[in-house]
Amino acid sequence: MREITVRDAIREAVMEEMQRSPGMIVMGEDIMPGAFGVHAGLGEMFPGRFLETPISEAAIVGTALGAAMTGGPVIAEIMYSDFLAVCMDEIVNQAAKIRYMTGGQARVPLVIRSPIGMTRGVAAQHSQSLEAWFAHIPGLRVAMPSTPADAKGLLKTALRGEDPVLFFEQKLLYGEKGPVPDGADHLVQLGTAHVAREGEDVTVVATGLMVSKALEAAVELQRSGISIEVVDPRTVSPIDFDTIYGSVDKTARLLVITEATLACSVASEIAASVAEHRFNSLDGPVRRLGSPFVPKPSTPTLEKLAYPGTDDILRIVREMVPRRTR
Amino acid sequence: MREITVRDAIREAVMEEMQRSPGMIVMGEDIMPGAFGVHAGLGEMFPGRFLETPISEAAIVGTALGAAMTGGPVIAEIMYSDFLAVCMDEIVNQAAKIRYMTGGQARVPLVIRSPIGMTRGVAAQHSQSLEAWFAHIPGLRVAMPSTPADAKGLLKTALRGEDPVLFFEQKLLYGEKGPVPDGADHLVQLGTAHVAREGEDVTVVATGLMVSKALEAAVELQRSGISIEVVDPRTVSPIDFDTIYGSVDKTARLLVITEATLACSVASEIAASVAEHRFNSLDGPVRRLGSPFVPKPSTPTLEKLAYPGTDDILRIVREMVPRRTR
Amino acid sequence: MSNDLPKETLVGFWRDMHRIRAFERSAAYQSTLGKIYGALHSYEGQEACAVGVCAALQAGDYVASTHRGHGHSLAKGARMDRMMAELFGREDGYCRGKGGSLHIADFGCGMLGANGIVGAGYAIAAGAALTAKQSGSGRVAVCFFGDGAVTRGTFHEVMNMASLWKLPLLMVCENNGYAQYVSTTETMVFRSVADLAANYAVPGVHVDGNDIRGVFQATVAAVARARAGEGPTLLELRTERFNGHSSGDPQFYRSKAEVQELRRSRDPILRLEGELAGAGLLDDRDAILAAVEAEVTAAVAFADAAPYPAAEAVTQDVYA
Amino acid sequence: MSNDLPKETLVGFWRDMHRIRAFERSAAYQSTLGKIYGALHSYEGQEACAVGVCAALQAGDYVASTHRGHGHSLAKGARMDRMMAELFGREDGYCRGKGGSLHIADFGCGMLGANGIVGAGYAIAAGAALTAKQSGSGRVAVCFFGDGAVTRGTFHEVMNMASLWKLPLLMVCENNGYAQYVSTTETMVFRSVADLAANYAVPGVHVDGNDIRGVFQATVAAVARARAGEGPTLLELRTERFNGHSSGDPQFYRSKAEVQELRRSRDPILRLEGELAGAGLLDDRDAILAAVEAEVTAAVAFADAAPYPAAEAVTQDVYA
Ligand SMILES: Cc1ncc(C[n+]2csc(CCOP(=O)(O)OP(=O)(O)O)c2C)c(N)n1
Ligand SMILES: Cc1ncc(C[n+]2csc(CCOP(=O)(O)OP(=O)(O)O)c2C)c(N)n1
Ligand SMILES: [Mg+2]
Ligand SMILES: [Mg+2]
Repeated sequence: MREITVRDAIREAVMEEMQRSPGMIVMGEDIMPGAFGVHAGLGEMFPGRFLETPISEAAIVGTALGAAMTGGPVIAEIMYSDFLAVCMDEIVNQAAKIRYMTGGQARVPLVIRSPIGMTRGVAAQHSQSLEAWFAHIPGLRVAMPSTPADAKGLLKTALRGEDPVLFFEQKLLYGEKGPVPDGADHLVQLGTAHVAREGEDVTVVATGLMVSKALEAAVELQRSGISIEVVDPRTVSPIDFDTIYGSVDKTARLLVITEATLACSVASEIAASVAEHRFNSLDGPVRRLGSPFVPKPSTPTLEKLAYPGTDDILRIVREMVPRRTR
Repeated sequence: MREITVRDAIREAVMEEMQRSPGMIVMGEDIMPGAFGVHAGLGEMFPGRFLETPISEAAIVGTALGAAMTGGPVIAEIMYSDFLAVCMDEIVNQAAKIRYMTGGQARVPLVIRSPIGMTRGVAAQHSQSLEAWFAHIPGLRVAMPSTPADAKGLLKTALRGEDPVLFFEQKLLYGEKGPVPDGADHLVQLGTAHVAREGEDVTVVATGLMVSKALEAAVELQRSGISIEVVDPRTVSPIDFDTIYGSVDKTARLLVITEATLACSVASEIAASVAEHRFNSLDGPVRRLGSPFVPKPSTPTLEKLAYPGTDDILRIVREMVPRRTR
Repeated sequence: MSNDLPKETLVGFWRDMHRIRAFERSAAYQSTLGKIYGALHSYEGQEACAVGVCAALQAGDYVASTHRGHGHSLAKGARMDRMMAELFGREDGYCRGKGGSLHIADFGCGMLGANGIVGAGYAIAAGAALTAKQSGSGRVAVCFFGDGAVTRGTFHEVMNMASLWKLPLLMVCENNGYAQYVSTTETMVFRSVADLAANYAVPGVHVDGNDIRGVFQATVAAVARARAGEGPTLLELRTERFNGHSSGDPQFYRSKAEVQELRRSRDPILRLEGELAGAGLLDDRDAILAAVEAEVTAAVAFADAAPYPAAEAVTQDVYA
Repeated sequence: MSNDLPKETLVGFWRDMHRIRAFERSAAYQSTLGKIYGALHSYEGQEACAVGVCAALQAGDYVASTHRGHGHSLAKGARMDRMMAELFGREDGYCRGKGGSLHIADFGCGMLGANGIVGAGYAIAAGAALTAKQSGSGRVAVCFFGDGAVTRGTFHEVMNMASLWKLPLLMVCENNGYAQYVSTTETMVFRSVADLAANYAVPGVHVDGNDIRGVFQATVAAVARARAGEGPTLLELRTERFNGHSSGDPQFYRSKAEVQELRRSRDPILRLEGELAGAGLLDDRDAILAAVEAEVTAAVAFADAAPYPAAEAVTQDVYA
């Protein structure tokens, strides 16, 4: 299969869905070439359908919502997901609720694409992972792809749906390559996890960038005879609990990893759900790994301490697996 | 001890702290008498210190923050906590982070008071319990008192601190009475749970309005020989895990109740933490009870289905306690 | 009176304003009977705004409304019985009882929803206007909002964007002088909302919102401009709120006399009625009133008879 | 040239602008060496704005800044060495390396912080002005912001509130014509920011932001008004951004020639220098330049020598 970057996979999804749906539009700041260059080259292909906006995120998302309710699909691009804090009303009080509040009258084919998480030194207001806010809210879907194929397939599915979707793109993954099926029919259903690596001893559930850290750790752990199963939920709302539960039934041990701070995170949700619904499958405590409960510092020496790393995964998994099974 | 309502307890806290700190101000919409009448009568006592604002929540919280950074203490009152969605940047990207981002230079004696949760029929945009959003964020404190004494004591402590505090007041509790110590020195430390009722069989952790539902259930369960211990964390950031763990060590069973939707909630956080740190104390799965994953409907027949009720507590606790111990 | 508009139009205005008022009074009464569960924000006093504006619209045009939205819905074409059923929280209400007064919507007639968040409607209306523009449908979108809502920053964000993109949008401020219990002269330093339009290279028009002819004519002009691709217009309709902010408001902040005087001198229905009667155009008066009364009675009966939604409805309509 | 201001003042302006430029150039160079980790937003071209405004302030006055904040910090009185150390991510930086360029603050000199969120500074400055007013301290607060930031609704929310409350606030727009890679003529339908003040019953003043005398004098007037309790002033300083938006911007959206022409004709430092030299006032030129150079060199040495924060710092400064 051809290998393309996450950036190109997203660009392809946008391009193909623009071709498929003549009513589709995209709005945002510096929309050409778009945040992290995702739209490069698309402007000329679709004249009048990439709308350059003022720095007015509340109006961007609100207008995108109104357009989606009456037409669509619509992509609203928000340059850094931290900026979603200025348009939470439009997302949570409006987009998430309009279908329910109107007794099912509204359809909302709206996708909010936004880069998330870690980058170099940009500190507390440009590095957060706030997906838990949205996963907390009924009416929203939340995607966090970790591979080019998933990025493309999930975005296309999101654009063909009628629910508002938060589509989070990990900044450090844009340049990562991976195999992506040819053709315009590659879809990935929201709410379906992917077992990124099979294993026997510990189920490691990880999202976004943390999937690659878990896979890195897996290789290292294999050397000392520990086999971990890496499950990537791909969407954090809904969460594919069946796949997670099935894996825990097999391994009897769970570690959940998130780049976000742990308190009230998606990792806590998964850990709590397993402890509630698969208590009897567990051989030991559920474990969680997330960022320390601090804003992100700028300086590199502290920054690396403010995110979970592969070393943390190795340490925790080794604590989890009793020596006899190694 | 004298019995006063939650409303009066909050009014007393505001009054006493206004007297104590001549620099203290209060800002918000319809500030006299304030949301749910909390400030009744205070305007004349403190001329020029209750500031009536336009309908501009972002400016209210941002201005309150700037005032707190340079003076304070400041209360910003936001009429319904759902409206916090329009000022999340000011709370999360600014107030929560300014101390850290400046390497400790900033102090932020800012309290955002806001009514939260259930009321009659006001539907999806006036009934949410979004405390988990704030508990997720380092740099914030989040209080959710369930009694007049705690409301007064926590608010006074919050106003004497230098960290931004979200102070959530359950609308249906304003009129509830309870004993409150006399005098201006009644303080309750943030991060200290209260054991609202001692018991042996199940630890029930509940916040806000859910505390009274748990206490109601406790009486009923006692009749069938089941004794529950009701723990009210009082603040959901920080959470007093010591008290919760201690109770679980005793009872070996945990039910966590929240009025919020469960996904990524404070209830999930508590359940996950217990499953992680007290796995070996547990005799059975942790259980959670929250609102169904739907926006709040207006009509009374559906509304009552959209919140957790005492019946749900009874059912779950009965499922948790094996017959032999009854 | 000037014979500016045909008799049927004027009499229609009068009837449609009456329908709104009769609906509001009936709803208020039903609320005292305990049949309506949530709070109500009465539109009484502002009827000429909704009716005058919506009379200048087509069925396919869009309206985004506010917490004070009953008048907008009725004027845009919503059925009174399904509205009453919504207030009663019934399955046959427009929103299956899930929205209630604060969220009534009838997408079928282009009414995109009342809104519980002040200042949230601007962008939704602009988005509908954007769809109209991109698709070339020729539709326009109207955003109703109160004077208090102008201090939300979203007003300015949308004014700028809508003007830049020349969206077919009408921004209609119903300036009733109050935001909840506070006179907006205390919270807005500017005295004219319409004048804010100039910043955005958009016409800003002052209209007496209780003069339905003026409202209608200003809207016709704004709609023509929008359909011609010339962009948005800001209309400021000066009007009055005859009741408290919402059903529970005892109005300590203004005197009974003030309200009585408003009801006497600033009633948009009485005003048109006087003009029509003076010109001998109200020969159908009693028949019309009887028909309105019958419609309201039927609406209440419909709502009373409608079932509450079944329990399973609570989890429906969250996702597609 | 007009002998409007004393020699020391004018020469001081010239020196202070130089300090900023020298700092920016040094930082840009250090960044290419890999010593600075995050992105930088250069203030080159806009020096007259920061220096002219801050020269009219007292030490106790407050400034809220933007992502393009180095100039504001230096002009308000921050030390160059601790600023450089902050960019280098060191413990001796103003923010212990935790803020970096985007969040430099020096509360000791009233600089309340750069800000990574466009449009977030307005209210913070207004709050500082509110403290000044409530306490009667006589202080004023300045909010610097870009032209792109005017389309955030928070601008209007704060203008209204500050005018209502007659806050001692200066709203200072540095209009450099761009928001990131887009000309703001494409995203703002209004051509004048200063004119927006009229809505809020506030003076709006247009100033050539590269004419430091004009900037200073306009600020002196606004400060006097603020201290007299007459409320806010909006200043629009028309200026130029000599570099790309941030350190990584290749500026595909404008030609090299355009930038060269700006640097030739619109340099605020060259402009003052020409005037001063023409009037024979720049006799100290070389000594001043040498002193600035020495300060920059010392700042880099200081930053180089400063330690990185210890690991435990990562969890400090979250709560009091
Ligand atoms: C963002 C937000 N802030 C505050 C409120 C509470 N609130 C509801 S209606 C209202 C007053 C609105 O005044 P105006 O816009 O003039 O409309 P009117 O009620 O006069 O029709 C307020 C403050 C809200 N619903 N949303
Ligand atoms: C709310 C928000 N939206 C978008 C951005 C991304 N951003 C950073 S600077 C900038 C352009 C700002 O332009 P302007 O205000 O004119 O300041 P200048 O860079 O020209 O000094 C943008 C869009 C942001 N930081 N915050
Ligand atoms: Mg009003
Ligand atoms: Mg600019």
